[in-house]
Amino acid sequence: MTVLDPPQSTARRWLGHVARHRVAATLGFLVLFPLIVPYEALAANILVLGLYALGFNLLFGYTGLLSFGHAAFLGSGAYGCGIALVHFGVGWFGAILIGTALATLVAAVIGFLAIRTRGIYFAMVTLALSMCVYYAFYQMEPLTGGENGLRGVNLQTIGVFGFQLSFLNPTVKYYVLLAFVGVAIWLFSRLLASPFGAVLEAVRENENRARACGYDVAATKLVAFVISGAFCGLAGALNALHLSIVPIETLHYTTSGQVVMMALLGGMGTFFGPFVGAATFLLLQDVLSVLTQHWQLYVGIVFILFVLFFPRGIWGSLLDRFGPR
Amino acid sequence: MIQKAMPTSRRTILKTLGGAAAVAAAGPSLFNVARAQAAPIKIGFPVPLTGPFGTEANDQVKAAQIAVKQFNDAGGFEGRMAELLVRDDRLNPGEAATRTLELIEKDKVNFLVGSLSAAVQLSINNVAKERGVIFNSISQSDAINEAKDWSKYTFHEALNPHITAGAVGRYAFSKFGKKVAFLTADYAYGHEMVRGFKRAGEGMGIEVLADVRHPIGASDYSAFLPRIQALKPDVLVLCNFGRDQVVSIKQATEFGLKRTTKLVAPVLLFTARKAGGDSFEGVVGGSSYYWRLEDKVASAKAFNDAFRAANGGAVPSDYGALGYAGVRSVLAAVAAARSTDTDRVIEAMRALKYDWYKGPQYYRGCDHQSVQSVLILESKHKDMKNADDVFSIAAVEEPDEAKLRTCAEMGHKA
Amino acid sequence: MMAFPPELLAMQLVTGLALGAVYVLLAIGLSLIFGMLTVVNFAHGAFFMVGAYMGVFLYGLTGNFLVSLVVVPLAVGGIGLVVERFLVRPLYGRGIDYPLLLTFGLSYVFIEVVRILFGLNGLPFSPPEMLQGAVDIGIGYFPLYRLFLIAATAVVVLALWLFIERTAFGLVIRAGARDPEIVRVLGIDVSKIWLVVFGIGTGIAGLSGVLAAPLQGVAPEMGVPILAEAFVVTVVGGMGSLVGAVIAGLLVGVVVAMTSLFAPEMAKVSIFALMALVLLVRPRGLMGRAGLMG
Amino acid sequence: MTAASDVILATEGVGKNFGGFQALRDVSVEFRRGKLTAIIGPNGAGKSTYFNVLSGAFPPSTGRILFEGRDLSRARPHSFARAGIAKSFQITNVFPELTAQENVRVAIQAVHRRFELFRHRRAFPELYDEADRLLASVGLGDRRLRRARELAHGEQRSLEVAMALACRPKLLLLDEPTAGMSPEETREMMGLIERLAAERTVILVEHKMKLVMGLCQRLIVLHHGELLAEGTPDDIRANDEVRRVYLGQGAH
Repeated sequence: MTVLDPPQSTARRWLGHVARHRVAATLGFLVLFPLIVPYEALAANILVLGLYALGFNLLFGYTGLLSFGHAAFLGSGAYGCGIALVHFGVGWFGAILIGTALATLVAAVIGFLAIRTRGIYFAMVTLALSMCVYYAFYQMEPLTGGENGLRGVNLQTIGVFGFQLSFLNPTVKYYVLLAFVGVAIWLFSRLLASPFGAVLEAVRENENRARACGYDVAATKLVAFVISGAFCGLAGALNALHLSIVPIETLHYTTSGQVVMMALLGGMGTFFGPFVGAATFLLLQDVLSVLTQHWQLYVGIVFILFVLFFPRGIWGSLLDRFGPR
Repeated sequence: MIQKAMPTSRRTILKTLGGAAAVAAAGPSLFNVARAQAAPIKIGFPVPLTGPFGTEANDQVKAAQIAVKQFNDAGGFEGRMAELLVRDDRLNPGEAATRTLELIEKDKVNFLVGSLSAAVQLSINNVAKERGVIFNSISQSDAINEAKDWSKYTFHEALNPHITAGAVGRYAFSKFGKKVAFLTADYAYGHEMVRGFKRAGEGMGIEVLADVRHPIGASDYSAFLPRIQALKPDVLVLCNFGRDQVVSIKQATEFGLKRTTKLVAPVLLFTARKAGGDSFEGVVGGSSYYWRLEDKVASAKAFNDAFRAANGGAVPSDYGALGYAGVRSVLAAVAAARSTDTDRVIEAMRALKYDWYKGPQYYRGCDHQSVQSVLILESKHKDMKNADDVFSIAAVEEPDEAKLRTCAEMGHKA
Repeated sequence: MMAFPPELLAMQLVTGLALGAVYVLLAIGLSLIFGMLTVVNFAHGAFFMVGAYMGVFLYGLTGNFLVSLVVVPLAVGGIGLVVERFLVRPLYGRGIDYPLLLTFGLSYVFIEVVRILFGLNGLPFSPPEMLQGAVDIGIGYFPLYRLFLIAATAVVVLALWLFIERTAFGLVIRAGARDPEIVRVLGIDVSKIWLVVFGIGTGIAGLSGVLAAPLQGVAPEMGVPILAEAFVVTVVGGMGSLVGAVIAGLLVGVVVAMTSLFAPEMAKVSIFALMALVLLVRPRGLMGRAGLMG
Repeated sequence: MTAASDVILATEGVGKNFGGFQALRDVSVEFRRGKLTAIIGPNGAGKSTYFNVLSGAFPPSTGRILFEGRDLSRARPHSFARAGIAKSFQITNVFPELTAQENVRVAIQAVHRRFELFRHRRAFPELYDEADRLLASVGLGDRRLRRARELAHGEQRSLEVAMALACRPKLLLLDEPTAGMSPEETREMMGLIERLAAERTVILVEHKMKLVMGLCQRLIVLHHGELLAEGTPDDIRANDEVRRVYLGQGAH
């Protein structure tokens, strides 16, 4: 199996190492991340939305399905977690599980209905169904707070293995969130490397061929959709704890659009792309909106330039340039 | 027909933002150690600079700057100058929560003033109260004052839907008729306004013909209008806000509703009126402030003059005035308490009796709602002194705690 | 459910058709561009908004609404040509994702440029004097301008239909929509056709902006919510089908109008529910399988 | 009359409608186990439609498909593969971004039906070994770590065959396996088909009649969506109707 590698540039060799130890590399980076970001809350946002983009990328980048409805999973994860905590007094860990489970359930229902449409129609059905979820939560005001959003997802301290940690301390909060994101990243990496990950790529590459090989393409897509929803739901649950509120905007289709943009910006179908995209997107917004009111102008121009000159996204372009072959 | 875009002096804001960025870049700890002696009093000011309420938010910033400048010109507090840290909340509660975390955790602000929408206000409040930071809200919703969300750190400078709707209802139902229809934005703020009107109308024998709920942010209202038109109400109350209000008033006019029906809105925004143009003619509504109040009230004149001087003759909007009052109250409390300690400032704010820009005001003890007058305005398009002279003040309802929802109704014990 | 008099139901129907007219115009442009170029134009709402602002600006200069109606589609279409030639063209053959990101970024730029030029606050705008007021249409008073809107939409749709059915260029468009290869084989420069189609699509978006301005005034954000609705209409009709866009536009307008009467708070979700329903029954929209005009 | 076990695949009165267009009408054929059968016919005869019905891509509008006596008329496409029917396509159909090895390995994995979410695919080395063996058997042993899109056209067709074989099919369906190939590549492919047919049942669709005459044991001739003739190459050569149809077409 060992093929002698041709001599490689330093950058290429370095990227090769990163690709081989992708989980360790991501985690190492994320551990140091708060040091280079202006403030912890933003770092935590990037962490959580990076996980959201990661989950989305399973479907978009690895299975080749463009969904415009992923806000439904981020949102139901956030609301599930928040409602469990606020209205039912569930502990924080249980609330995270409940949020993730709710998102998985919503993903199963939407996936079941949407999976038989294709291409742009698939994107639009997921959009439509996610908007129905939006209105359902919007109307359940006693539980969700309606337009005002859910407040009071407040954790002063959390108990971890008998230790009481202050969740109000931004550094502690970041690393608690990172623990969950870290596990998710590891699971995600295993999933991609598994035989099932190979089927996903096969479906993305050539649906008909995969079917001719004997794979149940519809079932494969559905499973990918549900798993993707579960990752996004976990991101939502963590977001609820991080912000201590759940805005109804979490469920809006603009939140679905945001994740598409993050994935494309970072590089779809690459392991690091979603985090790179989330970080770029959020940092750009954060820094520019302090410097100028017209930050959207610059964000828009950056998007256009990227599409024209770095179409494979930031990480994808780096891989093209220096990546291991 | 076409009005020129409002001349906004963007430079001032950019300067403010630039200043904030410079502070941000310096890093909090470094900054504090180096100049501990003269550490500024920092006020975080998250408002929706971009998005549909950008005009209002810009005005809030400009007016808040005046409060800061006046405080600093008077020597600050024991040599400590006030400083405004403006952040764009983008009208998004998630962004607002993040920005509030930034202001508290990184910039170590002493106080928070700001917000415009109800959801953003609640989000800032939730983050601030957990961390024991005073938040003086200038959003026009008072969900924040209900016991569920309120904390001792929570203050509400603006009017609330109950009190404005009540004042407008008492005025309109007695003057224009008792048969009433509502067109209401379907969210808590809209529902609260309807409740305020109905409460005001109870003793007056009004008959509610319909309460049509429209989705917030609808781009067209024509589909709701034929039914209302067919009912021929004396008064149509539009319980919505911002662009919803501009478009629904415009389209109600277009359908010819004004021939038989008086259009009433609980809150008439100066900015929305200017964006809405002639279609607002004859519409009656409430407001916390209108610049022509200067004809009667000395503090209004003083505030307007300061604003005009700083902004090339422009007059402040209602939201601008709130930004001014919100910041000024906090700074006045610091001066009164002779401290920036949170608990002492809270005590000082609770004890304030103030008249910054519209006559006497004070914060109610149980929920920190600012008790204040309500202006009843009527839109005009004749006899205008200048392009900013868009309303006439039809009546002023003086501050009266009895017109508020009671403390018990808000869920408070006392 | 409440019972309403028949005149009110009829009135609601007419209201729905007027609502649908704007949807039809937007959806035609979207559908044309998608059908020919497989570009999902996320900047369509921004072109709509730019058209509205341009219309208001020109009216302020000339005082003649007709000038706006004629000049704006040409000007916005011109912007469309530039966008296609220099921004979209390099992306052909790379899937739908890239044009999507590009046009999304473009919409940010358009909105922000308008904010810089015309301010953050919206501008008021009313129908021209002769189209103001309401007229009795037998079932009640209805705004004259909305009747004009229905008529104007009918004229645009008819003109476009004649253009595509009766001109040599239209023939090429029809052929190209079915199979771009055929056009290439015929020795016609496909890129020129795509350029023109993008120009026509965005021009119609600009025109619908001018037509919508008197209904709601103008604001930099006005194109954002309507873009989502226009996409719904396009997809319900079947992407790439002009007939589908017309039918779906009117259908969505009427559905919104009827929901507004019977369950007003559901008016906005109703169109998404409709789309979900249509796509679950017909996964490619109402007219998705047929050719461009069929 | 052939024994039931001798028939691997049969269609009974199969028809296929597209909208109003009748692409196939009442086609009843029995395919014999272990034989190499070709489906031929002029352009528009319905060959491709018939192939797609046999491979499960299109469900028939009327009639039944029986595979080893089992009715697959209403089965979903991937069940055909699971039952043991493998196919290659008329246009090259591989996973372009995956390596040749991974292309074949994925195909093998489908047979093993491992629904493993969290174990590494390298934990199943036997699949890699089998993939390498298959690649070697179609002459791609030294190209296995290349991405499929980097392979030459003929190599891609060979890769497809390897993928079809990976399913360990009882029946192999090939749709115009030599389409677009150079004469050299065509010769190699015919040789490969001959070797494959020695071990299993093969049905192929072919446009060029000359190619299959020497190769096949049985021929099915379609014309205008109907079965025109059936038999050994000699039978077909002697059939007047077939001659008329093909001569009417000209060239072949």
